[in-house]
Amino acid sequence: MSLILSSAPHVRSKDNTQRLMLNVIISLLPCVAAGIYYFGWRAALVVCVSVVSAVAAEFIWQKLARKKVRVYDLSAVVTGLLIGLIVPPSAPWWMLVIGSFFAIMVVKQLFGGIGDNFLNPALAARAVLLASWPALMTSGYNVGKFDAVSGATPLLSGASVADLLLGNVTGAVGETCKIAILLGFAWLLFTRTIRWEIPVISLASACLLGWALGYDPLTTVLSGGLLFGAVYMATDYVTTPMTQFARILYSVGIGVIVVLIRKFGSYPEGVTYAILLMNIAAPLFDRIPAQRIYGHTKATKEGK
Amino acid sequence: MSEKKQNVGKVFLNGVITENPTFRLVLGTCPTLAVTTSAINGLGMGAAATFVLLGSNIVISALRKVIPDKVRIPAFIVVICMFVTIIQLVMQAYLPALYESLGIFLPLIVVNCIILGRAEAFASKNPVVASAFDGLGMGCGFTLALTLIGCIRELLGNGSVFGINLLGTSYQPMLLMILPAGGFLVFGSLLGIINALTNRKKGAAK
Amino acid sequence: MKATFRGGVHPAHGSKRPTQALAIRDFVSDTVQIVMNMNIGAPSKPCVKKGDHVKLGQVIGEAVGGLGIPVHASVSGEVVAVDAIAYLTGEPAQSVTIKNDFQDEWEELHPLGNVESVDPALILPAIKAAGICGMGGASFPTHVKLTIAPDKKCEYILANGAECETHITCDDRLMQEHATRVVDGLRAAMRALNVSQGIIGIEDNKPAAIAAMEKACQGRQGVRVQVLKTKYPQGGEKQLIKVLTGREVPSGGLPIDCGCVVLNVGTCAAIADAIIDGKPVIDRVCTVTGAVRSPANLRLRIGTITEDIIGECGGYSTDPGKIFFGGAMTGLCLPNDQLPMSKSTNGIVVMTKEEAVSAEEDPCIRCGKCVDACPIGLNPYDMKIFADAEKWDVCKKKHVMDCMLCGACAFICPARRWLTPSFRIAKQKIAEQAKKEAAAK
Amino acid sequence: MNVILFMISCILTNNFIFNKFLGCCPFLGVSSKVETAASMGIAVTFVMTIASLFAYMVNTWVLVPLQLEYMQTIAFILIIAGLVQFVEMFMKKSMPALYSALGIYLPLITTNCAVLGVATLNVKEGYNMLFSVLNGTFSALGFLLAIVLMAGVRERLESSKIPECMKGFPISLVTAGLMAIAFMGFNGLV
Repeated sequence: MSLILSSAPHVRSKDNTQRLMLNVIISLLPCVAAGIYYFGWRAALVVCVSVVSAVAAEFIWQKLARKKVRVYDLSAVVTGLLIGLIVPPSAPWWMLVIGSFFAIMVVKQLFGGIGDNFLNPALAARAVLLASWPALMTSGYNVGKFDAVSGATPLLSGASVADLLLGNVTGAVGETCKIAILLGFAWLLFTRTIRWEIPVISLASACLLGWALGYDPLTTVLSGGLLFGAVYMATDYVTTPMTQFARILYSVGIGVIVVLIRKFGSYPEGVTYAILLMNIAAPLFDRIPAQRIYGHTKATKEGK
Repeated sequence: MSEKKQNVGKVFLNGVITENPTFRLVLGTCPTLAVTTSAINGLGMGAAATFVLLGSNIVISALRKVIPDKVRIPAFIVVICMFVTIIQLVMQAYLPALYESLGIFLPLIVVNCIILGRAEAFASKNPVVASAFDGLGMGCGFTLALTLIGCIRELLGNGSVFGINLLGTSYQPMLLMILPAGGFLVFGSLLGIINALTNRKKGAAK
Repeated sequence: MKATFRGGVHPAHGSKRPTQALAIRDFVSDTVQIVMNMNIGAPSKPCVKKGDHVKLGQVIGEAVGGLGIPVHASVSGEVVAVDAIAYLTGEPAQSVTIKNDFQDEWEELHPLGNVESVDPALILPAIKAAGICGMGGASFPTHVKLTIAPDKKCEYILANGAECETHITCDDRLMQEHATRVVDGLRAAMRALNVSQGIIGIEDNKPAAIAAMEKACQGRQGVRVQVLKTKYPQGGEKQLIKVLTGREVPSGGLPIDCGCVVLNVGTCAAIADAIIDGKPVIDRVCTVTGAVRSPANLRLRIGTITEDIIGECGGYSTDPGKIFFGGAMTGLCLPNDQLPMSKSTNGIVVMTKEEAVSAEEDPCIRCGKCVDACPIGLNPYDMKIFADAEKWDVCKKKHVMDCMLCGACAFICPARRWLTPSFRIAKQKIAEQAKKEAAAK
Repeated sequence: MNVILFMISCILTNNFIFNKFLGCCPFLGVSSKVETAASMGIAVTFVMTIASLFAYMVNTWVLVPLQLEYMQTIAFILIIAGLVQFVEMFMKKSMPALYSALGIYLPLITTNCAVLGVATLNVKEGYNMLFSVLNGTFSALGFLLAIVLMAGVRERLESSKIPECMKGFPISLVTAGLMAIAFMGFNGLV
């Protein structure tokens, strides 16, 4: 009889990396569907190109670097999907390919692959595209149902709450339909893939500051990419702080910077940058000793 | 290092390749990043720095036995400063456009670690001719690196090299490349690629 | 109110305990092999030799040193071997193998009578003489635990009936079937230390045990049952103390440093047996489950061979891949099924080949689940980085010594990282280092 | 209000590192630990504030009246070198605790191009005394912010599986590039 000898524990929870990523993919499906409904076949194309090129980038890098090919962990699929959902529906294919390759190769693999990137790859890719081809990234929303609408900007202030909720406004492929995003959020919470704190606190702080600066609180939350960013981007495991207190700080930071950029900055939307900036600050937040360790009291410290 | 006869050709090549100040020693990063938005700026900056390096190396080497050890660093800086002021005035007079685009990085050659570094490490210990070639080599290495980075950034960010359009009018320039962030990314990636190539060479040699 | 602590996990296997409804039944095998190092501390010294006839309950190993406990024959019969055995942990130890004559001829016993009327001064010696050590798995000698240093004061004695480990139901059944014995043992310990408060903590997934214990506590002085939320590691000593008394064991200290002593309910029952009947530890309840044909809660004589126990449970249901003593979160693996169980073996779990394969370590995705799960409040991902780099001093600074190796972080980790095993090594290395430094001085 | 906006722009929008490439050498060289990075940043803030003030005074009251503007560079670098020496001595005597924390960074500051850069910039932009000093202080605070954030990220990178050829300067530069991208969010904030 040959028995396996190993150190405890002998059971593991069912959630593994692949499964968590799959949960995220499932939660993004409503957004993809809404994008296709509003923007037509272009949206489907945009998402497909992004996903395929992200996976290809991951595969090519891991082959070239002679690393274990880990495409099966689905993290590249998630990155590709996210990129496809945060660009305008008319984005040209080469831009998506460059974005995906930048996200996977530069932002993720150069730093050591899954788990080692310090920025959210999809958002960093969006920031790069926005800086490189500002014209292409800030126009070209008028496809599909919005063919006839001209001159609309993603942060349309005149839209009604119902339109905002349903996604009956122009915007990036997946960011417009808030109901789809909320569905995805519910799924992520239900499967315990993410915690509620980061989205809720960042939305709440944006809401409060927006209100203080004279915005309508509800519109603040529902317009632009804030909801999408708060649910899918800000909660990216790899780039968020690890401890509870640091996570709260991080979430508040996102909400505040978003509103500040919207109000004072030259970009119409600040979600991308707000989250990237907080990603950068996350390692510092993690240094704050937030959790009290069992059995460590002031008395024991002084005793030493 | 003792004052022995050095092969000037070797000294020159050492500066250009073996100890390339930008790619191997990673000195003088500020101008490397700041002025390389186009190939011509890179070349201009490189040339200016080469002039200063050459001049300061010659003068410091000539004066190396006169300058007291204690005040050598301030003395070096004054010498360097002199040459920087000369090149500033010359450029302002004859190349006003380049002078404008290099901006404050021209006077900042004074605090470029390459120049002070060579003065300290080489010129103050070696005869005039060797120092001159060291300055020239280092300067050329610096110029080469700056021009290369400038070419890449200009090509990607503007579709041209030295102002000559290479990629045609349908090319959509990647503006990021001529923004500050692009400088960091291109320089970092180039360093990585050079490291990878040298590592491979080393591996092959073994 | 259901009390609980911060952190923790819910191992899925914990909810499925097929043996919860099975009554304890006796099993006596024809040979037992009793090892001499069942306790933390020096192994006992065998005092019988091959060919001797021993009676049930006769001392066959003498206590050695301050942490030593005597070992008793768990069957009557002939000693067929006294030899060394490589047991689960630590150094090879002596063992005594006895061929059972099935006469169950008892050694003369010295019962002390009712726990409420016995002279408190006689309780501790009786516990020591009965060879009782922690039955929950830690196997710390009970009489040592109950010997309080003069500068310390014990205010609470806590009976640990949480049984938060996966698979195991022996304490659950013991509380259901022998509730009075558990309370008697707790009372004896309380009287020995002149403590007025005794709390029995039980997780809320054992309603029958809770009911039985509450009934047994009625009319007893100073004892009560506290229902706990079902969560791993609710039965960890530190967590139990925090939940039941609101106190915390100081880092690096013992429960008594915050005025508490924690006894497993099985230990309580053994104390009651020792006082009321004068009976030493010759058997214990043990859950046998997993890939066996008919899982069971068995009352086993100490030293019963694993193979015999599996046989009693109908044999393996499939080719076994892994066998471990204890629950799946902290259990110790067996190299083969020829080893005997000991006083602290509360469960024997057989895993199939498929279940037994341990997953390959993936890169950490920094999900933070380990931080949320740690019942101590440590940062496992952070400690793991430095444990992998073998920077033990940094690990120490990150408080790896406070880690109780409960396995919650490793259980929850989606990247299947071997967190707990790394920390076990780190703790060993740091302890070795400290020993070296002490020796150098 | 103007002043406040100016301060914010110095820290965030016109960040010395991510926007102006001033002080890159210490930014890359002294950013492997958060504590040392913070010390360096504080020392730089200290020197840059005083250097801005002195450079302004020398320039307006000495160089300009004497029509010696072409001597600017040499004058400024001498001021800075002297100042650093003086600060070092002063600190050693009167603030030994601070000196032991920052002392080793002070000599490095002489060749930090951010210091000479801010003095030169002040003249070039024609700032008055208040704005010169503010520019010095708050640009330095921007440097402090950048170097501390960088150090935080780099500490994290220490345990990352970075490809061999990217270790050291290359990955630091790429990191800085990505951080610069994120800082672009502050564009037009003022």
